[in-house]
Amino acid sequence: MRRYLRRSLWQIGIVVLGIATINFFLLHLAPGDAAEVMAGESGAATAEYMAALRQQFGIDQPLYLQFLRYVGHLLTLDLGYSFREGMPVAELMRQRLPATLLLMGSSTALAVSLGCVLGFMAARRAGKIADTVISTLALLFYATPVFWVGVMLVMVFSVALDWLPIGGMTSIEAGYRGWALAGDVARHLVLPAVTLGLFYLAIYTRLVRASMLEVYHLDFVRTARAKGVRPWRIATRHVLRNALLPVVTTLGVQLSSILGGAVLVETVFSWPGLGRLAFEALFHRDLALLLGILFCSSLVVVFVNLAVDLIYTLLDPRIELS
Amino acid sequence: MRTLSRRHFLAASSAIALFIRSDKPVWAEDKPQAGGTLSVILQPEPVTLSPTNNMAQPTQTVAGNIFDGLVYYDFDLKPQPCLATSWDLARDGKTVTFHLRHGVKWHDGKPFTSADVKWSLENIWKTIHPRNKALFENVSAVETPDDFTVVLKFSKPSLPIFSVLNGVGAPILPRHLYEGTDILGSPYNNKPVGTGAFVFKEWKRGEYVLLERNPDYWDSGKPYLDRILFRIIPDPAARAAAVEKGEIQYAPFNAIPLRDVERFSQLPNVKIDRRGYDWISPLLYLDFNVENQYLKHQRVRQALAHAIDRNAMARIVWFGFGKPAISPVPSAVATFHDSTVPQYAFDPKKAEALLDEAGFKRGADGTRFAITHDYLPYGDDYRRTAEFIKQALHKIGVEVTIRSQDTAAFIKRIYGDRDFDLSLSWNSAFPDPQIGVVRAYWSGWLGTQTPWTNGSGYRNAEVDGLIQAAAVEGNPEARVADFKRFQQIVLTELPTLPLLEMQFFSVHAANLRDIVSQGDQTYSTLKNAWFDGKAKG
Amino acid sequence: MSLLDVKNLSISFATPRGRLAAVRDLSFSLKAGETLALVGESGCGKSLTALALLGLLEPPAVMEGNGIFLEGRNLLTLDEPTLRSLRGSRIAMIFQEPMTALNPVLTVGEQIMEVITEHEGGGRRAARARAVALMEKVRIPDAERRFAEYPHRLSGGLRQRVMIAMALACSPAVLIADEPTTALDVTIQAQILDLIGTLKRENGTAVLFITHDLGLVGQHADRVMVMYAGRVVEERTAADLFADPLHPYTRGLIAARPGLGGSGRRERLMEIPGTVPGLGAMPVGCAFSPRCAFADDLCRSTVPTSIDQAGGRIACHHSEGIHDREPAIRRIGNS
Amino acid sequence: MAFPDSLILSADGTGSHPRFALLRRLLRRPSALCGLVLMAAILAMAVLAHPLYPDDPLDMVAAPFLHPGTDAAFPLGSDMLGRDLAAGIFHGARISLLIGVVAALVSLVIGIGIGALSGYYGGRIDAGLMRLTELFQTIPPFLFSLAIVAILQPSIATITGAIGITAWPGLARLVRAEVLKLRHSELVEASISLGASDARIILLHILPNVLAPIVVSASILVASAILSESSLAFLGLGDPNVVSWGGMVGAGREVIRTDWYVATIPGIAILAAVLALNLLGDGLNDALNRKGQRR
Repeated sequence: MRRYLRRSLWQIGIVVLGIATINFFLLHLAPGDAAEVMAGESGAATAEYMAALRQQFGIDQPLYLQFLRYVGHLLTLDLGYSFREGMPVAELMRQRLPATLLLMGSSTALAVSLGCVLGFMAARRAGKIADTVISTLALLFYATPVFWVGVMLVMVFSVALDWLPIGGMTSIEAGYRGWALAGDVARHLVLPAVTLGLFYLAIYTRLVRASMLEVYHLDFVRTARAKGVRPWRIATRHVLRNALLPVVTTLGVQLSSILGGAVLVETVFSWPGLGRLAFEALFHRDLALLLGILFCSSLVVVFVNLAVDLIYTLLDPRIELS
Repeated sequence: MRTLSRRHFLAASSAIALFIRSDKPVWAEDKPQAGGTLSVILQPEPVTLSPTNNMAQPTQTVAGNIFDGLVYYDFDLKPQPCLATSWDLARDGKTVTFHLRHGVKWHDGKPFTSADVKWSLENIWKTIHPRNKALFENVSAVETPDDFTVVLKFSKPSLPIFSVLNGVGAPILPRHLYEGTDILGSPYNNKPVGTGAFVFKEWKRGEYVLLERNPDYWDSGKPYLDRILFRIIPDPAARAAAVEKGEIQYAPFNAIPLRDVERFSQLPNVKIDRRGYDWISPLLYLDFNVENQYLKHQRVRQALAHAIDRNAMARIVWFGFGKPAISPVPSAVATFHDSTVPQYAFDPKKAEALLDEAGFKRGADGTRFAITHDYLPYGDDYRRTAEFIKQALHKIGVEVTIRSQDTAAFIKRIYGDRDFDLSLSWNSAFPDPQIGVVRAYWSGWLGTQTPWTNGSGYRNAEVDGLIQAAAVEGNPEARVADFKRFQQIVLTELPTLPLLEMQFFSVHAANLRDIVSQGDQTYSTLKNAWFDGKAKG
Repeated sequence: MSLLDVKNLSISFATPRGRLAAVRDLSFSLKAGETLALVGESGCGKSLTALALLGLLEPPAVMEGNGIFLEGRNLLTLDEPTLRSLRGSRIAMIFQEPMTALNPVLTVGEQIMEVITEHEGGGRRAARARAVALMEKVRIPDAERRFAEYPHRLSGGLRQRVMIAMALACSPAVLIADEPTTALDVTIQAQILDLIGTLKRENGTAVLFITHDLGLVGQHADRVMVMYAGRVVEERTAADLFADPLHPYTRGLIAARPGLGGSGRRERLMEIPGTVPGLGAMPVGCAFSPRCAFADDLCRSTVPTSIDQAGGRIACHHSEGIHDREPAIRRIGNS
Repeated sequence: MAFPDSLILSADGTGSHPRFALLRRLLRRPSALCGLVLMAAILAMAVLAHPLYPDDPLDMVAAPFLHPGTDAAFPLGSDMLGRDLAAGIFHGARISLLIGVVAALVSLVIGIGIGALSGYYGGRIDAGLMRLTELFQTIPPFLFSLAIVAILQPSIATITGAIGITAWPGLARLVRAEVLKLRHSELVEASISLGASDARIILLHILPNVLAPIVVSASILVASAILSESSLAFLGLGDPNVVSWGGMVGAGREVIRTDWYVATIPGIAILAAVLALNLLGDGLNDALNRKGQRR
C-alpha cells in the first residue's frame, strides 16, 4: 500500500511536470501576449504603457527564465500571480473551484446514479420495449450537442415556464443566507447540472447496460440461477456489482473530459466555474492562471484516479494495490 | 434583396427614433423614487476596475459610477460641472484654471482636494494613461494655489483636453492611497475608492461586481438606487433571456444579440435606447494594408470600397444599428465632420472597371487576386461583417480568405507583425478627432507596434503636418479647417475605408427611468436612474 | 420410487434456418441414493441436458417433451417462480469450473448463505451458522475463517467444495454434477468424488453425474448413459457396461480409455476416427455411422431405435451381433 | 446461452463469404440498419452537394431569416445573412464528415501506434508511452483542443488536428490491452521464433486481430470529432471560410432564441450523424464481437 502510494505520487509528479511543460511552451507558441490583449481591450495603448505592462507581468524576460521561475514556484506550491486579474492565481481558483466542483460533482452524481438505474433497467429488459426506449434516449442524449441542450432547457424551463433561473449561481440581489442560500444555489444548479449530466448519463447508461449484459453471460450468474436466487437479487447482487467495475474505471477517465464540457455549460449558464475561467485565461494569454487551472485540474484527476484505484480494491477483492 | 430598400431602412430607424423620443416627455414630470437594486449586464468581465490603466468598456462602465470627473458631457457633448464647478481658459489657450467643488469626500472619508487632481495628472494622465499621454503632453506645470483650485500651464494650446475631462477620460485617483506605490499593481485597482455616487462593495470573479449607494454623495438626494449589481453573463442568448425575463434591468453596449432587439422593441416591459454613446462615437472601418502588392494601388482600394454595399451591411449584418460612414470623423462629431469628402457609392461595375484599369483583370477562373481578411474577434457581428465583405469582393473577382484568431493574435498580427491584407476593426472617434481619429493616420505611430494606431501603414507628409498642427492650434476655426483638409486627403487616398457609424444601444426595463441623462452616459454614473412604482430589490 | 423422471426430452436451437436438434428423445429416471452417469464427448448435449433439468435453458435453446418429473411434479408445466423455488432446494447443480462459477466479488460464505436465505429465509445469523456447518461438512478446514474469503483466495479443490456445500445447502433430492472434477488435478479429483458419494449416501440424494471421462464412471456410478450427438446410445448398469459394452461407440470409448482412473486430460477420444458431426450436418441414419466400423446401408439410412437389451437399452442396428465382429473393434482400439 | 460457435457457424452460413456474413449480421439488427440508412443518407448528401447546389453555399442568395417552409426555393430557410440553409447542410456534410474522418484517422494513427508499441515491447517503452498517455488523459481533452485551436488559429486543418491529437489516449489503452493479450499467443511466439521482424509481426499478425475493437472505436471517434467541432464552433472557434455543421450551429447560436431553426437544423444534422455512427458502431460491435453475439 505504501509502496503503491509512493509510486503513484512519483507518477503524479512526472505527469504534472509534463503538463506544466507542455502548456507553458504551447502557450508561448501563441501569437500575442497578455500586454497585447490588455492593450487591445482597452482600445488605446502606447508603447510605454505596453512596456510597463510587460515588465509588471514579467513577460519581458527570456523564455527559459520564465519557465524556470514558473517551475520553481510550482515546486513550492506557489501558483503565481495573475496580473490580469490582479490577484494570486490560488485565490482566484479558490473563488471558482467550489462552483466547478459543485457542478461537476452534481452532474457526475446524476449521470452515474441515474445512468446505473437506467442501464440496469435496460439490461434487465434487454431487447424489450423498455430497453429500446432507454437505449434510444441514451443515444439521443449522447448525440445532441451539449450547448444546444443547454440553450433549449433555458428556453423551456426559464423563459417559457419561468420555473428556474436563467443563469448564474445565486440570486445576489436577494442576499440569501444559510439554508435559503443553499436552496437558491440548488435552484440555479438544476439546469447546468442536468445539461452537463445528460451527456454523461448517456455514456453511463450505455456502459452499465453493456457491462451487465456481459456479466449476465458469466458462469457465476448461471450458478446463482441454479441456486434458485431470485432474478432481482441476481441482477443487483451478482450482476450489477460486477458490472460496476468498468463504471468506476470510466469515472476516473471521464473526470478530465467533464471539465472540458464544463466550459460549454458554464458559458451557457454563466456558471462561475473554472472551465470558463480557463477559457478566458486562454484568450487573455493569462499564462499563470491557465497553467494554474490545468495544473490543479490534473492534480484533481490524478487524485481521483488514485481514489478510483482504492475504490476498485473495495469493489473487486481480486485487485490488490502493489 | 441587395437592391434593397433604403426606404425600409429609413422607416425602421425613424420608428425607433420616434419611440425613443416619445418616452421622455411623459416621464419628465415624474418625481424620482428612491430605492431598489439595479442589475446590469457587464460584458465581458472587466480586467480591473480602475479607469486609469484600462480603457476597456466594462472597466469604464463600472468605474464611471465610482469615479466622478471634473466634468460630465451633456447631449451636445458640452462639458458640464461635476467635481469642477467652473473653469477658465486663458486667451492664449495656454492656462486653464479649474475651481473644485467643496465638501467632496473620497469613499474612505478623506477629503477630495486639488492635490488629488495634480497628483493624478502628473502620475497618470501624463504617464500611464494610454490615451491621455499625448493630450496632456504639453502640460508644463500644475499649480494648486489652494485646496480647491487647480491651474494647468501648457507650453502649447491643447484644446482637445476639454473633450476628455469626465470621470473615466481623465480619472482622478485618491492620492493618499496611491502615492508612492506601484500604480499598475495597486490593490485599490480592484477595490477602487472614488468620489462617485456609488461605493465599491464586492467583486466576485466570474459572477458580479456589486456597488452600493454612497450616502455621503455631494449631489444630495442622489443616487436614487440602493445598489447596482453588474452581472457577468458570457453567453449572448442567455443575456437576452435574462433581460427578457426581467432578471436584468439594464444592458448597455449591445449586450444582447442585435436580432433580439427587433423583438424586444415590441415587448411592453423592455425599452431600447440608442443615446448615451454620443461621447464615444464608435466607427467601424476596414484597414487596407498599403504595403500589400495589390492594395498599395489607390485605385484598387477605391474599387474595393465601391464593391461593398454599406447600406446592406448596416441593414443585414448590423440589423440597422449603424449607418454608412463617409468619413473617419463621424457625422455626430458635427463640428469637425466634412460631408463634402469623396464618397464611394455601391457600384460593382465601377469597382470592376477600376480593377481592370489598375491592371488586375479577371483570370481564367474569374479571379483577379486573392487576399486575406482578419477581423476583430469581438463577437459574431464582426465575423458576419467579414463574411459579408468576403462575398461582396467575391462578386468582383477578389477572393478573400477570412482568418479568425483571438484578440492577442489579432493585435500582434495587425500592429506588430503587420502580416495582413484587410483588417476589420472599430474605434471610438470621441468628440475631438485628435483623441480618436488621427491615430489611425499619423505615420508617427508606424514602427511602434502600438495597438489601435495606424494599421494601414499609411504615410503622408501633409496629413502628418495637419495632424500635428491641429494638436497645438489655439484657434478652433483653424483646427476645424485643418481637420476638413485632413478628411479630404485620407478619403481620396483611402488607406482606411470607414464602413459604418455604429449605433450602440442599451436595453432597459420599462420601469427604469432616467437611465440616460448625459451624452457620456454609458461611461458615466447612474446617479439619476430610478425605478418607477414597485421598485425592485 | 424415482425422484427424477425424464420423458422424451428434446432440446433444439431455434435458428433463422429452422430448428436444430441438440438432444433428442431423452428418457431416464433416477432413484433415491442412485448415481446415474451421463457420458459423452463435448458437444454431445450432456451439459444442455443438465441446464434443461434445472429449467435454465435460454433462447435460442428450447426444450419439449412428455415431462420432467421431479418428485412427481412436472417441471415443464411449472411457472418460473415455482421452478426457481425448486432450483437449489430440490434440485441442485455443481459446475465444472469452480473459479468462474463463483462470484468473484462475494465471499464464499455469503454465496453459501445465499442459498439458505433465498429458499428458507430465516435470520442471517442462523444462515451463517448453517453455512459454516456446511463448509465443515464438505471438509473445508478452518471453515470459520474461510467463510470470509473470496473465491480467488482458495485453491481449486476448496472452491469445488464450496460449490458442493452450496449445492447441498438445502438437501436437494437431485444433485447434478456437471464435470465436477475436470478442472482439478487427479488427487483432488478422487477426494471430491468420494465426498459427493459420501454425502449422497448420507442424504439419500439422487446424483446425475455428467462426465466425458469413462474412467471415473466405473467407481462412482451405479448406472451409465452413453450419449452421442444428442441421443443416448446405450444405458446399462455400470458393471454390465464395462463388462460387456454393446454399442460400437461405447466399445470405442472403453477401448480408447487410457487405463482405469483416467487422467482428466482434455484431448478426448482421438482414437475413434472422425469427429462428432455438427448440429447442422447430421447424417441421415445413425449419427455414429460415419465413424462406425460396422456401419452398413441400414445404419446410413435409418436411425436405430432404442431397444431393451441385456438389462439396459441400446440404440444400434447391430448390437445383438456385436460380439461376432470383435476383431473389428480391436482394430479400432489399436489404431 | 453458451453453445459452441462452431455449431452456429455451420448452421448459419454454408460457405458464404465472411464479409457478406458481417453485413448480413449488421442488417439483422434494426438499430444497425437504421444507422446504415442514416449514414447512407448523409453520404448521399455529401456526394450530391455539388450537383444540387453548384453555387458557393456562403453566398447570400435569399432574404435573411426566411423561416423553413415559407419559400419553396429555400426549403430549410435562410440564415441571418440570407444564406441558403439547405445548401449549407448539403455542403456542410462534406466538411463535417471530412473533419470527423480525418480527426479520427489522426487519433487512430497515434492511438494504434502508441498502443501497439506499448503492448508489444512492454518494459521501459511501455512505461514511457503510458506516462505520455496518462499525460494526455489528465489534461481535459476538450480544453486542450480548445487551446490548440486558439493558439494556432481556427482553420479546418487546425480544428481537425487539434481534435485528433487529443482523442487518442482511450484508443491507445484499448489497443495496448488487446496487443498484450496477443503478444504471447502461439501465433506470435511462432513468428518470433521464425525470425519475423517486429514490424511485420505487429502489422501482419497482431493488428489484424485487434481490428474489431478498432473499427468500433473508429466510428465513435468520428462521431465525437463531429461533436467536438460543433462545440468549438459554439465557442467561436470555427473556420468562417467553409461551411460545416458545427460552424452553422455556431453562427446560429446568437439568434437561437429568436430564430431557433438557424442553429437547430444543423444541430439535427449533427445529431443524425452522431446517431448513425454510434448505431453503426454498436452494430459492428455486436457483429464483430463474439461475446455480443451470444445473446
